[in-house]
Amino acid sequence: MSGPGTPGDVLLEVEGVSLSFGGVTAINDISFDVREHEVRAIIGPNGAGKSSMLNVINGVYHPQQGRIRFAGETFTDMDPHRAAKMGISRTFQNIALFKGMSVLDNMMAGRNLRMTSGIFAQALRLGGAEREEIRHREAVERIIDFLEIQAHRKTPVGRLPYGLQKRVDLGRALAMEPRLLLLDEPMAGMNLEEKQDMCRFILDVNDEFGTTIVLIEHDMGVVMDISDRVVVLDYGRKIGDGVPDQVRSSQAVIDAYLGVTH
Amino acid sequence: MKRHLPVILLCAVLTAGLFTPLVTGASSPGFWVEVLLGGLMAGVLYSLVALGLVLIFKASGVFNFAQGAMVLFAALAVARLSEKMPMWAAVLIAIGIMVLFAVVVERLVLRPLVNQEPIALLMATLGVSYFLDGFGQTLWGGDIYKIEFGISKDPVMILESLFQGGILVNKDDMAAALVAIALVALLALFFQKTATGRALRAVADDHQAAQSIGIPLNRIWVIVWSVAGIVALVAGMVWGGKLGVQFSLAEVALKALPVVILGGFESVPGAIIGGLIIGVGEKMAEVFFGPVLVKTFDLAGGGIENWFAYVLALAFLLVRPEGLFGERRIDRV
Amino acid sequence: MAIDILTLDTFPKLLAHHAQVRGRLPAIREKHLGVWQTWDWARLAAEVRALAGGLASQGLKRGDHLAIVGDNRPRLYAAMCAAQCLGAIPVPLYQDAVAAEMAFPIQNADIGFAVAEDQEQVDKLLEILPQCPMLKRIFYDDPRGLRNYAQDALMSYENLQEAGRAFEAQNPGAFDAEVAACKGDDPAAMFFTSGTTGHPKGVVLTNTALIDRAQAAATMEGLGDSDVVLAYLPPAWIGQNIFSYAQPFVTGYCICCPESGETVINDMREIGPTYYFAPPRVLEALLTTVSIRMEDAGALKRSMYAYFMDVARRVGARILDGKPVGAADRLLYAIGDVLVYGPLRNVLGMSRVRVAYTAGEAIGPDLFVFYRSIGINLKQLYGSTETSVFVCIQPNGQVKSDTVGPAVPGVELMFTPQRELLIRSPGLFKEYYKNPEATAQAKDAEGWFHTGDAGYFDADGHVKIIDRVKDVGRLSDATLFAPKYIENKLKFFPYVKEAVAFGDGRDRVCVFINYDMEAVGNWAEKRNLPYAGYTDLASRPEVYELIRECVEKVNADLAQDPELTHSQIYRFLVLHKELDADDGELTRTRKVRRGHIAEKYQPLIDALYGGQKTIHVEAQVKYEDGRTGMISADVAISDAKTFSVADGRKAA
Amino acid sequence: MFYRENGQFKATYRADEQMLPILQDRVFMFAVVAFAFLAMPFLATDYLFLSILIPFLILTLAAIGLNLLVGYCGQISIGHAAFMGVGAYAAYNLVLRLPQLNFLVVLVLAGLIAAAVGMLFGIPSLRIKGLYLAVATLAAQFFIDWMFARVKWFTNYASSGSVSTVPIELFGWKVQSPSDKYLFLLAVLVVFTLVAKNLVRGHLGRAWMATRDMDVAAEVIGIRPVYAKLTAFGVSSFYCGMAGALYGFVYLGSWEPAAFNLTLSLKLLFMIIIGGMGSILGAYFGAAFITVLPILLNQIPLWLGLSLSTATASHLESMIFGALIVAFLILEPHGLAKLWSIGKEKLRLWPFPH
Repeated sequence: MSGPGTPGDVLLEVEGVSLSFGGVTAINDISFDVREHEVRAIIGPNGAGKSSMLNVINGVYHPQQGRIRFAGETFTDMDPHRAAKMGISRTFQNIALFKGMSVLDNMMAGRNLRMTSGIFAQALRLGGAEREEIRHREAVERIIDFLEIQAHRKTPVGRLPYGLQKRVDLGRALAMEPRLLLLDEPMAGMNLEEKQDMCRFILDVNDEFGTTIVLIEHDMGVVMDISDRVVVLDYGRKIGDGVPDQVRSSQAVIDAYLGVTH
Repeated sequence: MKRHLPVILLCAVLTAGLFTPLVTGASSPGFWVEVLLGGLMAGVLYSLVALGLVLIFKASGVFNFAQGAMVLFAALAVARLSEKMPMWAAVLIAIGIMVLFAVVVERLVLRPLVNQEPIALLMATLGVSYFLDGFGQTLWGGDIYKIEFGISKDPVMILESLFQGGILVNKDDMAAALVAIALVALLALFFQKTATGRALRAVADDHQAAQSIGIPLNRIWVIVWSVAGIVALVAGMVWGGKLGVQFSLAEVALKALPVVILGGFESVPGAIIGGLIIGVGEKMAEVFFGPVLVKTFDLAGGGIENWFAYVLALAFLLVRPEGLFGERRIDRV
Repeated sequence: MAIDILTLDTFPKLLAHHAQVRGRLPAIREKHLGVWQTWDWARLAAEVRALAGGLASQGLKRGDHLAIVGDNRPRLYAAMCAAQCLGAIPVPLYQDAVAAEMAFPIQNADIGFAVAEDQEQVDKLLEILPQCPMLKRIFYDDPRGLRNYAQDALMSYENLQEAGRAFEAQNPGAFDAEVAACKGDDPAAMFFTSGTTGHPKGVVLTNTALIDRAQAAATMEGLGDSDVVLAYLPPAWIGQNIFSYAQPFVTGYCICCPESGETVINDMREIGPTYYFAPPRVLEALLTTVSIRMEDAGALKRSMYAYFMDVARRVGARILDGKPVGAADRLLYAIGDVLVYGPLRNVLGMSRVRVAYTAGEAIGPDLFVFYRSIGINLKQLYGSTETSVFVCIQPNGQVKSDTVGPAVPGVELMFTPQRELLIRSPGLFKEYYKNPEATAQAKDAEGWFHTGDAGYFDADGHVKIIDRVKDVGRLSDATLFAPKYIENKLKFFPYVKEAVAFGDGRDRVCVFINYDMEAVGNWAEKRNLPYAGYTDLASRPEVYELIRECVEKVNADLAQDPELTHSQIYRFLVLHKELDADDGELTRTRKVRRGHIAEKYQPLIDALYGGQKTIHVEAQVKYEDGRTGMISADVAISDAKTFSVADGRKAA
Repeated sequence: MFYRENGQFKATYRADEQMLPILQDRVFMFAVVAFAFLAMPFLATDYLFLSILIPFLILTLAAIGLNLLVGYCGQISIGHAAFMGVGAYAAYNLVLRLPQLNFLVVLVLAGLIAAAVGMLFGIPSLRIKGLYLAVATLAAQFFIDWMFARVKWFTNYASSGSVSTVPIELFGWKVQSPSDKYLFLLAVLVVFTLVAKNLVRGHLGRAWMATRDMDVAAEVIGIRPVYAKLTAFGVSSFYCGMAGALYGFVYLGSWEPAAFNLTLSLKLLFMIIIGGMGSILGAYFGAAFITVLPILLNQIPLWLGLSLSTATASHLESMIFGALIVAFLILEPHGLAKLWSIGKEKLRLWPFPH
């Protein structure tokens, strides 16, 4: 039985994926899997190919080799829209919010896939269209409540402090009600308190909605505490994979980390 | 290879189009060459204006919609000044004015708008061009003026030996072409050999890098805009000399847009070759393809050259967005 | 609108009444998920019914106590009433209390059931479970984060109501029987008063007491079911509970719960309450933000503001009291109302306020007059938990800043020779729970309640409170020493947050001062005077200068009152840390615990009287996250100018 | 200052998401509209109608259209006058060839045809951005100009190449007098302003803005760029198409191909820059500004008693436009609309500065 929070069977499988930009190899023959409901971390020094890995998973980049199995379907290259449709959502390392829009609208945009009323219905805001809007507004409000950003609902995201923007970014991803949530350095550039909050939210998400989470971080510290299993990348190669303690004690990992400075 | 196929096809079609009149005998070789030369002539001028665009784009990432206005302005300046003083003096003063203009633009437009998104900058240059049009015509007057180089306009026959009937060309056209070519060569030298030139290229590649090797961006902008201004001046004179200095110059100069699209925004050779392609292309299309259109669709006259350049550029955009010589980039997340 | 409180003598009956006569009118609104979710009276009654069933099914019986821990939430108020339906007694506890502080009430009232707002509160209760074996069941409103809690003491609000409906089905009529069985003189609720010393006492209040007082005040102010109240203070404080539970149940008006702590100001603007209660410190904080925000305004705006506030100070209050005012001034005030007062009321969220009370501590005249002058009918109220709040209220038109008004109908007042105020009223508490001797001390044979407050009747028969009787001391020269009175006079300055005066049995008066971080911090920035934090700024000579001015103004003022002229302040120091309830230096209602402070800071007091210029201190502080740390600092001590009666007149 | 928002709380999402959530705004807006419909027709002179109000209303409609594309979806176009042209010629031919058609139907059809053409020329936007797109739209401009000038069928073989229209009749109402024309246009504008407002606050509008602000992120959360951009082009051209038809039938009456040239395109662009990118209200401000400024430029010298040749006036005009564009881009990139909303905020917070 795999209720929310308890890891279940494999949801995502990455098999021998390689990616290079004009000769430069970003990812080199990487394989790993992610189980339902688990928090899976991909760590590694900067430039280890972590972000590229995410971008491959949700189809922003197209790998030259390898394939991806998600929810039983196999892809040689995903495309972002299909990924979104299948329930993969993500946040961005350097917050990619919609600057010109309010917190609410940013998160409503996350519901776009689910909103179906036609252009004509919207133009005249016919009953159906309006009811749809309200239905989704309610869903979004629950997330706003969950992330404790009620006070900023109608503020343009540009005006929010960095930490809150990160939260809204997460909120937008959650608004998609994803099966798989990709977090690209969710704690980058945060102070200790903000990091603790973010950890809490990540765990709560995993816990309340049973969302499977893949997150990237470059510093081991925080991640080790909140993730069930960890993949370690270095220069595009996989140098470690397992539960935090195994990884922490692995020589290859230690070397890789001694090599880099923080 | 797969990526290049459409481009190759497109080029093939163009070349085919270029030679059909000869093959089908729709035109006498002599006339064909005349048209070709005419096209090249116009092309050289397009290249000149396009060159200005490319310089500015390389250095400041700004797409200078005002290039046309600059051409008009410079031409007007020379035309009106040369009424009161010797040509060389007029040109010198005009150059001075264009440099001054560059300084003003850098101060009042570029600096405040630094690292805004390109669209904003494009619109700003739109504003500049409007201002310049108005200003130029208030300052110098809005009528049609002549620029006299003292080169006779009477046509000469050349290559009678090759084609029966020979080919008609105007001396001043020749002169203009030569001037233009000379200028292009000069710029090429400037970019390859001089320190500033190399600096400019550095900026184009990477602003941070440029600053790190100790070049104040602002000065670079001034230089680039000045150079562009001088290029515009030359273009304006050549052109003005040909069809008289008037408002339409600004419109004609718009043709530089498709040219750079074709050649790629950041490539000097691209600008030149693009210019020639467009010049020849639209002339040929006008002369040989136009009548066919008119006949088949019963049009009220041809005038294809009004849009040919743009549609051609559009076609290129669709098959090769980065242009002939531009390099493509992947945007990271 | 007056209702018959003889037949409707309990809150459950009142609820039923409202559900019947105004079932469709709003009873409770809560801003949740971005909009004001509304329960009308019928809905509230239904919620309560299901809840009562649930509680009964879980074994809550007549006379049991039900702890209610959390912020203002409709479901928690419903729980209060549900308990009362069963004849059980709800005991609201402060939601910001630390776990340890919750242990005592639960043990004292052997509370077996608790309704907690959320995970935070649940965690606290679970933490003290070992000390409190009697606590059998904990019900929670917000399930967030509690999914994986295994403890079988826990039960969610939804499940509780489910159980309730099932229970109702099995024993039909049980609910109504229980409700009918409740009588007016049954206990309705128990409030723990965090006494300034010793353990808190559980004040037991009967239905009649609360309902009678609520009714009396409501009649006096003409409150009706169209009124609106914002519930934003801790519901465990009677000062909130009477306005957000007892009175709405009597008058049928609507209470509104803010969305979250950070949104209160905004939510108040949206709701625009018609009936408002705020202790002076809240009004103070509001005014401070007003003045700070005005300082950022352009010169023109500032002078306009200054000018019209001046007009208001001159005539505003008089106009509000309906006293005669010249036509010219009326016109000016009208203009001011368009340009300043109206907008100000709007941004403060007070445009619709008909009646506003302040109570709990003395209020500064400037502060008090400010609100009245911009047309907000702010009045003083005197009362306490033991008296169901409403003892004295200033009637419209007879409002002064230094009295608390005459007795509310139904109340008898009397002063002892020691100037202690005694009260007899239908609103008096039944007893201190399980504390007969304390009860006996407080309530004598003739049923007089000894307030412990010292004061007297002024010329118009309004009550004037100066201090706590036990604190009223004597200087060594046997003249009167009323520390609270002095402290308040100091605290009326925006720069002074807290003050603690010493002098009983000594030759002269000295004080500790906490400056107001916001006001002084702003003042420092204006003078671009860099500072690291409270402690740093506290040691600055500039700040001492600033504070000294305040102290000397107070002295000049005291010099005028022959009784108190000897209580002028000779020396003072600015404390190196802010007094904090978490460190036991303030009560939960932010009253200074003088005794405790005196012990804790003995060295400082010695230094004050020992004539030293500075003294080094180290102190332990509790941080937000519960960690504790040490701070050490050199505290300077400064002398203040004092006045003879004569130059006191001049200076004032 | 005039705002009293206490008690204006929202108990339902419907109330919370209404167009003007604040009572005072609703009152104000209602007053304005009422004035425009009831008072204006009696107050305004024919001159005011013909040379200011009527062009203003039509240009506003067009500006709203362009703003939907440029301001909301972030796709630049320097060729929108061409789509107005399409609308105008479409309407001309519809009326010419199907005289029995009600003009409202003609209007909508004209819009739809323009929309189709717009989407066609919008296709490049799927592959190219910014400057490149600008050129693509420029191509549209010149090609379409040329087409109407040369392909005789569009102008019904008129020798001069210029076409002239018959007055509109709606259900027996001859829209002929200036005030009739004004009322007709006003009605159309009000309706389509509401439509635009609804679109931008619906999920389509959010898709547009998302694409504008951060296209990669938009795609990642499942917004199809193809869909967002093409709908934007479509709707925007629909508006311009209708505006074009009205411009031709109601304002010009008869016109030659040059009526919808690049200059008009740029004017539209200026309207939204000055008025405010990404704001419906901005379209109104921009249109008003652009219509009134030239007239002022002609009038002011007269008032000052010095005479200015029309040429110099027009040169001055373009100078001032140019300067204003740059000034706005630097000082207030969101134009007059932004200034307006700032002012509004100040009134709401009055007497506080922020």
